[in-house]
Amino acid sequence: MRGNQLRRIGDAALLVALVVATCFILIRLAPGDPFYPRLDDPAWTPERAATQRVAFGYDKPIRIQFVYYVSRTFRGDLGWSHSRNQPVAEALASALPATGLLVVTALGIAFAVGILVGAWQGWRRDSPLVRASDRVSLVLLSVPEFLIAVFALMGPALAWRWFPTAGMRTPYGPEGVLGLLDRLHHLALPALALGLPIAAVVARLQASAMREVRDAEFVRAARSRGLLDGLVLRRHALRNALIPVLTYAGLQLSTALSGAVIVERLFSWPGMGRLIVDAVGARDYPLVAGGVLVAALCTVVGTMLADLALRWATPRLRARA
Amino acid sequence: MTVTDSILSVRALDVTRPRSAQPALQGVTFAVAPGERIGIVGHSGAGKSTLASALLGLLPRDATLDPASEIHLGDTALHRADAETWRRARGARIALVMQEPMLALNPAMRIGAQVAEAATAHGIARDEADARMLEMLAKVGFGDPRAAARAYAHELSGGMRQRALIAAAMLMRPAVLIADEPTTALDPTIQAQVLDLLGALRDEVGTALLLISHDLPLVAERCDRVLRLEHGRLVEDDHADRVLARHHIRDYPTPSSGPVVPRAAAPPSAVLSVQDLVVRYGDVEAVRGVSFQLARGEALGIVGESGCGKSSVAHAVTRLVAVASGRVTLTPPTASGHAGTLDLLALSREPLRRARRHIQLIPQDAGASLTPHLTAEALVAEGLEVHGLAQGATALARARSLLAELGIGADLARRQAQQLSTGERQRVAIARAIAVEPAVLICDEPLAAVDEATRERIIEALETRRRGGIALVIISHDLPAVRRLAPSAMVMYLGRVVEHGATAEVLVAPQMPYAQALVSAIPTGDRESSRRRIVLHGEVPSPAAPPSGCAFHPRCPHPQKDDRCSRERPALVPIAPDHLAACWKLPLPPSR
Amino acid sequence: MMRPLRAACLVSLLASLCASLSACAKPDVESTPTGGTIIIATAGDASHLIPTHWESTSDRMLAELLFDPLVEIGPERNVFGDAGFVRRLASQWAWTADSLAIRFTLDSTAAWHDGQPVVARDAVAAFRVLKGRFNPGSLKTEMKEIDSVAAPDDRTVVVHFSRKSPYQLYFASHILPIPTHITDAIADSLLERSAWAQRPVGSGPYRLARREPGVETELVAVADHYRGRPGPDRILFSTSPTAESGVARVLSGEADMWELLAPQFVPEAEKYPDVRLIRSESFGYAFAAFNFRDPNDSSRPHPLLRERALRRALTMAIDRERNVRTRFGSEARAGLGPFARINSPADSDLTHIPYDTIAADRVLDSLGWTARNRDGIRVRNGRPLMFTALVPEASGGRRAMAELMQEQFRNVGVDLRIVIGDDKVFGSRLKSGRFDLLFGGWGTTPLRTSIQGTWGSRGPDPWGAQNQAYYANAEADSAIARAVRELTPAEAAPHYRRAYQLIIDDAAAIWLYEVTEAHAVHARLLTPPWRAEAWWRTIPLWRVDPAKRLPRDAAPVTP
Amino acid sequence: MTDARRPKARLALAYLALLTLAALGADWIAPYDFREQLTGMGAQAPSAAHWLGTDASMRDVWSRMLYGTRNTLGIALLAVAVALTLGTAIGATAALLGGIVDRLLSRLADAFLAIPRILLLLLVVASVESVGTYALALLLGSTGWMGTSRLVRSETLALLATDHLRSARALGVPASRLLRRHLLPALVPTLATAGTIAFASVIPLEAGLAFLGIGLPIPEPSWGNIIGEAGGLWLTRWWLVLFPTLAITTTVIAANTLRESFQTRLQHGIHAEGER
Repeated sequence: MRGNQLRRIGDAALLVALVVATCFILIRLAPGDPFYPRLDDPAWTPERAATQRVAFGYDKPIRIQFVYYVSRTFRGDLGWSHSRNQPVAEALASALPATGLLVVTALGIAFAVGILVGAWQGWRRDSPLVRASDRVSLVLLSVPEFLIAVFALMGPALAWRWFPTAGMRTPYGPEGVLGLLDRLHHLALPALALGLPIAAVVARLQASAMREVRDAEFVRAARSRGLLDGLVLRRHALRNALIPVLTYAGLQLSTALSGAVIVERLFSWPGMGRLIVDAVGARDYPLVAGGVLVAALCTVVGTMLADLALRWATPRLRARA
Repeated sequence: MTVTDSILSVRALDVTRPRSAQPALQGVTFAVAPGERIGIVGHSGAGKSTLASALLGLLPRDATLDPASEIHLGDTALHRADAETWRRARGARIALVMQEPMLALNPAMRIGAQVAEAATAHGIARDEADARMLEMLAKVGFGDPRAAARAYAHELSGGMRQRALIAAAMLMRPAVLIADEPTTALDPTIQAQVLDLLGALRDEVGTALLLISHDLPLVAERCDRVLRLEHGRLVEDDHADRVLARHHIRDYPTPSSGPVVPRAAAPPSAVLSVQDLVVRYGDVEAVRGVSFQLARGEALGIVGESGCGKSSVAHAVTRLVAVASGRVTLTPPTASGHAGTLDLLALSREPLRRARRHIQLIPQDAGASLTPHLTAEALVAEGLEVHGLAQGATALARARSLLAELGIGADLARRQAQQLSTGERQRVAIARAIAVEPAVLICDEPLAAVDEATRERIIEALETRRRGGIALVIISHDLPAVRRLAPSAMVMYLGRVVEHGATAEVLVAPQMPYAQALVSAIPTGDRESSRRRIVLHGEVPSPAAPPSGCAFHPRCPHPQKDDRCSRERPALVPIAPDHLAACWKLPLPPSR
Repeated sequence: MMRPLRAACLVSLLASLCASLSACAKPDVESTPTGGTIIIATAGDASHLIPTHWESTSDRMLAELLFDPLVEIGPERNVFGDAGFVRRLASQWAWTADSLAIRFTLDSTAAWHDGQPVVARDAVAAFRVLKGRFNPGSLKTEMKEIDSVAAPDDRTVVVHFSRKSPYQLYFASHILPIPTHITDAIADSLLERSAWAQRPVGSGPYRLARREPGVETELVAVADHYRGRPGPDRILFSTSPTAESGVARVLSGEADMWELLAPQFVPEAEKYPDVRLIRSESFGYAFAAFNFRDPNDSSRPHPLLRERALRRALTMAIDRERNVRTRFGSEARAGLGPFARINSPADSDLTHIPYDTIAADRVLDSLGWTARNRDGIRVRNGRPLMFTALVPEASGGRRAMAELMQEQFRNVGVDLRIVIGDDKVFGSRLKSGRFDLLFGGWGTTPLRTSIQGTWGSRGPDPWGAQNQAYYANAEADSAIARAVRELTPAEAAPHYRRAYQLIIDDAAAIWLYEVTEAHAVHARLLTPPWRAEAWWRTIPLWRVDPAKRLPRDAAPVTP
Repeated sequence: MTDARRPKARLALAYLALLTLAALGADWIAPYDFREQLTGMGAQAPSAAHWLGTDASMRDVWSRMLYGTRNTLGIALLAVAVALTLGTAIGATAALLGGIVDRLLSRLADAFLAIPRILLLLLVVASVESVGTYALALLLGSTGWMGTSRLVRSETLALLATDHLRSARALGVPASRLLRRHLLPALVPTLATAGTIAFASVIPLEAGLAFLGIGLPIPEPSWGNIIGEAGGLWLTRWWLVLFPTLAITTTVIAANTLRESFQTRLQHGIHAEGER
């Protein structure tokens, strides 16, 4: 048992090490550095570029840079962001809560809606309503997510003015309870745009798991004991049908973060996705590397949480831990 | 018997399944008196399980009950009842025990909760239900009911799971209990325990028992009346003895009654020799020092319950699992007649691959041993090709003729394995193994899950090969089959051989108490013999932590066992010519 | 990823003064302060806030709201002498007798946001940092003209110039003093990352209240500013990651202004009665410059494009008017030459190479490009007539032009391969000269002398410093040299005109377009006449229409 | 491969076949060349002359959609091929070699999975000079192998543990033949599933990248870059967004339908692994 845990910790450490290395290698795939002259911007002279190059250590051989990068990263120092002129850690710390709120809400919506709808679909099987909702979820999971965000922005936000188009709150808006409502109002659209496609995937997964569990022997056994239908559903079917969904849940943090890159851009949400895309644009490598690393670590943690949830739902796995 | 006397009466029960041409059940009519024990037998697909489902109102979605059918449970006309009436009857007045206890228990829910809900579903308060649940768990044989209530299904053994399901079914003291193949998935010694438990509970509560099984002797032993279904129709409804009498000789050979293959005089040299074989999986020692020798044309049966290490022996000898220690030598006959001995465990990859030609395995669940996307003939021809015995069309032709011998026609031979039935696949697997003409053929449960006709064909084919000089190892818990095929036999318990000798001795008059219990656990259909049955208590211990001394001592029914049994391990010693056994209390007087 | 023409056009040499402020011309808008909160949606965020380190227009905008200069250029955008210049930190100025220095007297009421008075040393320090090693180089040209800055006493700043020039005051206007009572404790090399640089104490009409880099920056009015309290109480600069979202914010009323509306948004924005579009001419122009050097070896001339006839033929193949119309409708005009109309309205009657595909075909035939390959591309000696265009990803307009031109070139049998490069790719190819056609854009300033660097032959600084395509014409050089030396606009004009005509006739580039800038401003804002070169300078004069106040206008200002 | 009795799967196959025909026949079907610029102000709404309108450079959108089908499908198929090859190689290697190699490769796949894919692509794209058609397909493929490798690894492990491989080994079948005859063909349904998953994810991803400004060289059209070239035009020029969206969505629906049909056939628990 202890060996197993050690192994798991070792795996996690190896994973983090690989993420760190991958970030560096991907960013530095091509030679060069972020400091180069720009045609449109006479402010960026070759002299300036040279100074910056030295200041940020890009004049060193790439191997040395890698060593610096790794040792600094493990000391928790993510470097200085030249595009924002602030420490990378600070930039990330200010963006992380916003992304956390968005992604957690979106995943909350996705799993709540997905599990409820999917469980209902799987339990009810063939009714026109089930078939219709199944079509809707198929379409939702097939439309590119960025287009869902675009349509959400065009319709409900801009054309009908139901929702604000940007930011996390109304600047200088109300405080207290009204302030909370205002934040929810801002959160609703991006979270839905991000969450609904995932909800569709979850619903389909849940529905098929439910259809399988519905025919399971132990469900029949429960019925043979004279249990009410609702109880059979809740107590016996749902929990076991959750297992494939939970298996899948760990990966969804990565999907949601991926989606957040575009949703945050469109809705001016001050989060990580937007930060990283801006940083890629500015070739702010320390910021990109830090952002990707944090995103990847979030995914790793998310996967672990999903794993714990899976253990909760599957006593057999718990025993093996 | 009239309807009013009966607790359950069924009239003209018709169930149709629109997707299949034939009705699942047709005009089934019978009645059950209170407390009566009724056996329902028939081949798979005869409609036994559909009948059980229909009686519980749990027919699968694609099946429909004909409106003219009648099901009366006491004075309730269930066929006219609404869903709520059905629900109230289920679990309270008519209950079900299903075949696969692992599948029938919710893996994510504690045992206690699942048992207790049989009561809460019928309006019993939580506390009361829990009390009843604990009481019932104790009654079905859980030593510590509270601990059992907290357990999950995967933490229990198969027998205990089935006991838990029985507890749930009997909790409301139903008038009718339907047990659908309740012991098919269990080991023989556990089977007897569970059936005894069912019988005892029935006697106590007065529940009518509907025992569904494919095993006529088993049903005949335990029931008053037997109903036999064929293609959805009730074809026989008679006293158990009379039904058994009509079918006994032809279909159901028993260990003590069937023919026994005589043993040839000890041959001079062994083809296969196994010495002190040990196999470990992690901490578990699955095989703990097994030795045997096998000569040309000889056959050895290995019997024992699941987990005793029989399959591990097969896999170790064929080097499909790593061997911890021991020695396995193979002396294949060569063209010149001279025997070159191969140290199987020392062979490197390529020599081993070539040596495999001489030692072939028909694995357990032979159906799964065929690569699904390849055709039957290709699979059989493959062995010929990779060992250079024949190529291309020649190989295919030989494969086809071999398959034909086993009753697989040219049509079937061209099908992919996944398109064949279980029995057909079983035969293809056998053809595949014998095609390369091995010196040794190891069959792991060759007769599991095949119908009568196939069974005969397989036995015949194996018998022919043996007579042709192949040495056979038959691993099975089908004792009658072993008796027919193998002149010598070996009983294993927890990784060790406990009795070994001529089949006529070992499987007819076993000496070691475990072997005795094992042999006696096989249903014969004879109610008298069932009274003499040795029913073991307790579960098979985990191979990871076998008991000290004689591993069997905690379950041993022998009246004279002493603490030597728990301290020292008895060696396998000769107790008679050509008969070895491992027991401190031997030689013993013959048990019968 | 950004920095399109817009960013460029206001860059560096751009200096302009907000004349109107306290001293001079009366603003159109009544100056009764109504306070209020103005939200300005911007495309990019500043990376630096201090005036010695700005790199982009966003930086500069904030720096100039937080810090005051000594003097500022007036709305007439005159750069010669001191006509129209207005007072800021300096209440008066005078040239020394030798015309090589200007003596400024500081306004005695000028103070830093922390209450300390602004002193002469503050200007000396600013100049030292600007000129010093850690100067980003933004103001290289201007600072090169300044020899030294001295502070004979606390109230007097003397700026010494290295040579005589008509633009001395304009150069000096780029010095924005920094608070030495704070910065003296910080080494120049650490200034950029200092706490002060993150939360500057300045001398301008606004001070920094809150900042979240990359997201938003809140400025609040300095109530006791020496030039008087500015109009709006609070300005929130809020960065939008995409133009779409920024525009959407203004159209939905969540923001009061989107600084620069791309032409494709104009029709949509016009549908919203609450949104006012303010048009102004751009200081930038876009061009497709022919590379005069071999892309593979910049020490050799370009094997094909050195031929003037070929360049002219290629120019003739392009219907510039149509391209501009297709892409921009009426939101842009075809380019005139190496300058922006706003600086030289009188130069619009230059002679241009006409759009004439027949003539182009004829010339190409005559140059020996007669054979065609399977794709219809002209071939000479087995070599297809193929060019690579280098286009910056960030500029949708230039990208569109490249695409339109690709097809027009194909019609005369020329294969144009387009390489869309992001900043790094674009920058590195630019540096190494790896392109045939450079889709560039220059931002110009009221000072027209930058043409020395952009189209002058490569030579001693500033000649040809930014001439990435290596255009060289001695005749044009000498015309430019004369223009730069003249002391009045009227005397300089004919020389500039001559230089422009020479460059156009040479087909140094295909002059693409000049956009009409559209600024989307909410109708609730009342603004004085727009300052095209630096619109933010009038912010202290903006007012919120009292009838259209919003809850945010009344929200208390955080201290 | 697919179950012919499933009408949905058949419909999906038919639709994909139709698209393929449209892609191959674009030269004959399209009324205009994909780069042909017509005279007039750019971006006209759909009309009788231009069924799907024109784009900013005054090109016929219907024609560009047809040629775009060719590019989009081509890129997607190529990317899928790359992802499947890489994924199969890595997954099968991990499963076959086991031990430390398995651990390393599995963690590598996890590491790639942990980085949101769009960021992964942005990172790579940011460091190369320009992206051509093949490079784009290669990139999309090389960032999409993880799902396949996981599937192949677990399926191979499952297959290695099956009785039929064990018994083929017991028969004395040499390793190469084992791989060729018994293992790889058995992976086909897994690969079909993985392929449809990859296909269904690559098409929207290509569009997403085009939306972020990373895409095919000008003037090559793809569904994604028709939307991308609408660049900020979506407020007014709906036809440049709507029609490619419809094409993308219907194609992905078809792919998802096929995948579900494959998955039903493939009994093993491949749920998850990201439907997109």
